[in-house]
Amino acid sequence: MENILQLLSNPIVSAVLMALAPLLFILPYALVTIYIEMKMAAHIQNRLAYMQTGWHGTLQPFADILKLLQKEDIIPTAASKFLFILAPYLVFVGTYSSFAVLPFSSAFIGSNIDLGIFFLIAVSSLVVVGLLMSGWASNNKWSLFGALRSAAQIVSYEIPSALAILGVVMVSGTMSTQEMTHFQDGGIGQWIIFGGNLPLWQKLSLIPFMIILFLIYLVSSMAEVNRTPFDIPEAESELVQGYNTEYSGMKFAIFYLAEYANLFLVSAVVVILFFGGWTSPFGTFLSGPVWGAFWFVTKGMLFVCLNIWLRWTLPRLRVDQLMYVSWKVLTPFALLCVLAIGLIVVM
Amino acid sequence: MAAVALYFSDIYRSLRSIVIGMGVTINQMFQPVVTLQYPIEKKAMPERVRNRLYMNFDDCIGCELCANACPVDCIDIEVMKAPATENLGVTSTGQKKRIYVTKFDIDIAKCCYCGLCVYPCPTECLKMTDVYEFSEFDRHNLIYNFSTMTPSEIETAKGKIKVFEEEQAAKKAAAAAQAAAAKAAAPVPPSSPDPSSQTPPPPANPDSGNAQPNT
Amino acid sequence: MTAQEIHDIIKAQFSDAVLEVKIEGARDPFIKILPEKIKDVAQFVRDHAQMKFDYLMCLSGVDYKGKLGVVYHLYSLTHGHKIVLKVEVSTDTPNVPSVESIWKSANWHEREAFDLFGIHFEGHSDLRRILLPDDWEGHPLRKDYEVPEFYNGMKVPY
Amino acid sequence: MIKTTLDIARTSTGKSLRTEEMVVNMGPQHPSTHGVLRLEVVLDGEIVVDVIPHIGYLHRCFEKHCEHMTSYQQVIPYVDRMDYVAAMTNEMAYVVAAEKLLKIEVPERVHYIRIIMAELQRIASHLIAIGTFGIDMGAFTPFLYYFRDREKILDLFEMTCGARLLYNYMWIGGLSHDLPPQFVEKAKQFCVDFKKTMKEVNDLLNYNEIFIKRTANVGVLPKDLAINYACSGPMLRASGVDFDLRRDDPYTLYNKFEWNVIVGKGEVGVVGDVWNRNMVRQNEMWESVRIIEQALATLPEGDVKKAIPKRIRPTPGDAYGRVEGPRGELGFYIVAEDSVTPFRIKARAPAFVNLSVINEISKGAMLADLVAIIGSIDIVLGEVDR
Repeated sequence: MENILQLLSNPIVSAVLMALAPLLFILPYALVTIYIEMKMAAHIQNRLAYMQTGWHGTLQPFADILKLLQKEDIIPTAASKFLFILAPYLVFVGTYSSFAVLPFSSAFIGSNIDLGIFFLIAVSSLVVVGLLMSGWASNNKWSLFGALRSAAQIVSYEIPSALAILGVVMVSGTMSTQEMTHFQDGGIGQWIIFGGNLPLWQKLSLIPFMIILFLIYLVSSMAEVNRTPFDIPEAESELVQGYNTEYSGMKFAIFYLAEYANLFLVSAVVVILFFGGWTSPFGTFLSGPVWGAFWFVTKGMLFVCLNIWLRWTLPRLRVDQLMYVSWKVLTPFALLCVLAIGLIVVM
Repeated sequence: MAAVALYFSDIYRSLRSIVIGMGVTINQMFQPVVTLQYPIEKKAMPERVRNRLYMNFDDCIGCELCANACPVDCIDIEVMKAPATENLGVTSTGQKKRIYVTKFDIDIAKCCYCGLCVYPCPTECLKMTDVYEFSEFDRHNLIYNFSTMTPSEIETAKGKIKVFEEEQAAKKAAAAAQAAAAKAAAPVPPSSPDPSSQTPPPPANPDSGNAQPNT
Repeated sequence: MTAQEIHDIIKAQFSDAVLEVKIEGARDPFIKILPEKIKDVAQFVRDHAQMKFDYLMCLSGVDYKGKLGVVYHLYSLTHGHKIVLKVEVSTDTPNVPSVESIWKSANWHEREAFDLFGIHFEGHSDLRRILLPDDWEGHPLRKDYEVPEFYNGMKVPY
Repeated sequence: MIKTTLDIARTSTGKSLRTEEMVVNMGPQHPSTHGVLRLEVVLDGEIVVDVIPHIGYLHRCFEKHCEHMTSYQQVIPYVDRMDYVAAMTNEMAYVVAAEKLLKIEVPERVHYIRIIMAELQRIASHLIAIGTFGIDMGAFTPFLYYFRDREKILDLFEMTCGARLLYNYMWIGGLSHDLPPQFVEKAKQFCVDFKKTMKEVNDLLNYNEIFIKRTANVGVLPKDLAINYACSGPMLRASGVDFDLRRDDPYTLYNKFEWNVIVGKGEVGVVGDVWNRNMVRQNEMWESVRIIEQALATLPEGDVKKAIPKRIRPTPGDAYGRVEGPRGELGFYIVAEDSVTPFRIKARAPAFVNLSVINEISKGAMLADLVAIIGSIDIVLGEVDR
């Protein structure tokens, strides 16, 4: 017993354990989200989706994963082998390391650093490197197209999303994600989308800007995770499957997992930035570390569902229109909002 | 100025159409599903459905009209004309059978389900059923043999035909001899028609140059 | 305009190019044109103000057993009348001037006729096989075409 | 001359920046080529410099097969397989040509039923066209809404002739079956239900701003070019040419009904762009529903098999019959000699002719626009390659 405690208090061991904890969340989350996505898509389209494996097909995601695990892992002859193998892991690492700064509850955060949200912006860009790598290493023109498109897209949308985050940071006065959540503690009225816990006149004048910032961040986060209407890097009707055309088996599964993990990541960031993180919407009612985790995941999943809903509703943009939206619509609006918020906060 | 107005109206219309689209999809989400859980639930087939071809061999008179009508040649028939003395029975429609059908194969893998073979059949022995699940692991299993004649029966039939032909030939020879004896100067009658020919009944208007309506 | 009037105009312009005409009793009245003149006639009927055959409905190659033919079905969107032009060439030297420069729709139709009948359209910008593979031998819709036993070393009825 | 980024780079810097164009094979296996079409696309970045279509991957020797038939009737199952999403109109085109060749007059009821079937088939085909076009644009859901309604049409067909896709229903001189008892009622019900779906998809797809941005002003086909390329059907009408064979070269009793020819008006872009092509299809379905409703209301009695000839042996000669298929002018040129076998059948496939214009209208577009253009032409490769 004492040995175990000693082992746990070893900084390296505890760091490893803390690092593995989000994985325990991501894996079941991905399975659930795959299920939800399929079911939502199906019901939107008057279908039922899978019904045969387990009750209403609940075991189907497991079956899918098993299938992917068993599939032959093909590496094209002309591919650059090392980069080809490295790319999916790099994509996943980029996403996964961002989970370090997600405050799941008041008691759990991977790493409560002061520059939390800044770290998140920086690290999640690592995904681009992985995508470029996979596209180039596949030695497939469609993959290369997809990779270049996704690089252009993610880099462009970093700017409005960073500006949106900047606006929130100005309101909350902190970059630490945990601090930011504490800032919003105390019920639905304290959430940053409603102005946080600032004086009333400031809150009221902040609300319209906050809503715009929220929309900007929502749109650019959708672009960052390559979801419809911004899924041009993997637009199956244009680029076959984009950067992951040549991937199969486990490597494809990792891309898939990274995509879903990324989806939750950006939804969680929306929650942290605008919707109070792990705080309960009812103030102190149903609050506490465990309830906190519940609220955090629930709110995150709501935004994941919103993403799914949009995906099965909207057509896809073209690459130049994508750039138009980023540079000519989102960025100017975000800049204006940041300016206005700055003025309001300073006054 | 117009450009600015366009810029803002674009944003407005985009947001509006997104909201409208989401309204449509969320509304559909609560509509009843239209799909069937196929192997468990099955759709009732309408009366005229055309699926697997079925052939009632007892009624076949070996006319080969179906094989001629088939656009993809999936019906393979071999027939032998039976001796006139042989009684092959009658079909359920009352037609007398005169031909041994030694082979009646339908290659259902080739079949295009057009139903053209069904219409010309004089005894209505071919029909398209509502069975649509008949996949096989071996392609050869999709060749359906409908002929009920066993090889030994075919041999017997061949023997009978041979005997009959010989009898006929003998009769002809006898008749010829008789005729020759009766009228030594008279010309020899033409030989008997080829017994193996099995032409289908002649078409209604063989020498018509143009299409003739039914009535 | 009736087919007779169309014929009269063409006849007046190209008296030596009109070989045969069938208007009475034909399902589609046609005018048979001397092959060498077909392009001029086509240009003429397209640009003539009264005819304005601006729409080439169909261009078909036909093998008349020993002779190859090309049939042009023309229609005028302006006037709503139609006419059929036909040319016939010998199988040995199947050269017909291309009408691609007059009606662009002839481009693929002529390629198809070249592909399946071996009719050579002179002046066509891109006369390649269109439906069959580039290495196919022979022109399958000719009546004397025999199905090859081997294609690229593979036995054909496998 | 298309201004590529290469040209821009040259003119702006004055230096010769050497960049290379990329040649990409789009197809034969590609999600948005609607079959086995192969496009050799020369790309400068995302911009299409040249498109070279290669067809023939689905060539099934339709014309050669026809010359080996033992009767004119046997061609009909093959005709079905030419354009497998609009088999009824194919049959209609063939029987119209054959009846012209044989000089057969068919009873009025046959005409009415043929019109109902052809219009239902037009709706079914346009549903696929718009649905798959939506998929090309990234919107998957409208496709399934339209397929849901297409199933109802196929159910009607199955009830009538026993097949869902390849019907062999229209015969030379008549029809293989008369309408089943509940057909009229069910078809009327379908018309009512279908109008609701069309409105929904208009909201969800056709008037969606993203969709409009993707399709308006893209792949513009000018009027004179459309005529010169002999484009037909929605493609021609979207370019502003008011021409519909059903009205302008009536082949059956279409002039008895009240309906409009839909012409592209350039509501959100210019006339002749991708959006107009799609919208002409969408609005044509309304007109088809109108025709069906009228035909169902005034369906005459009669024997549908009365005029079917027992044996078809036309006098030598040739005939070209054409109908307005969902994709455009579908014509069959039949040459007959004194025989029961057709001497030569040439199919004038609308998709074949419409596709030939792709090189002309996709230069200078972006790769994603090329997908939109292919989708808007509404090709069926079975028909292109025959």
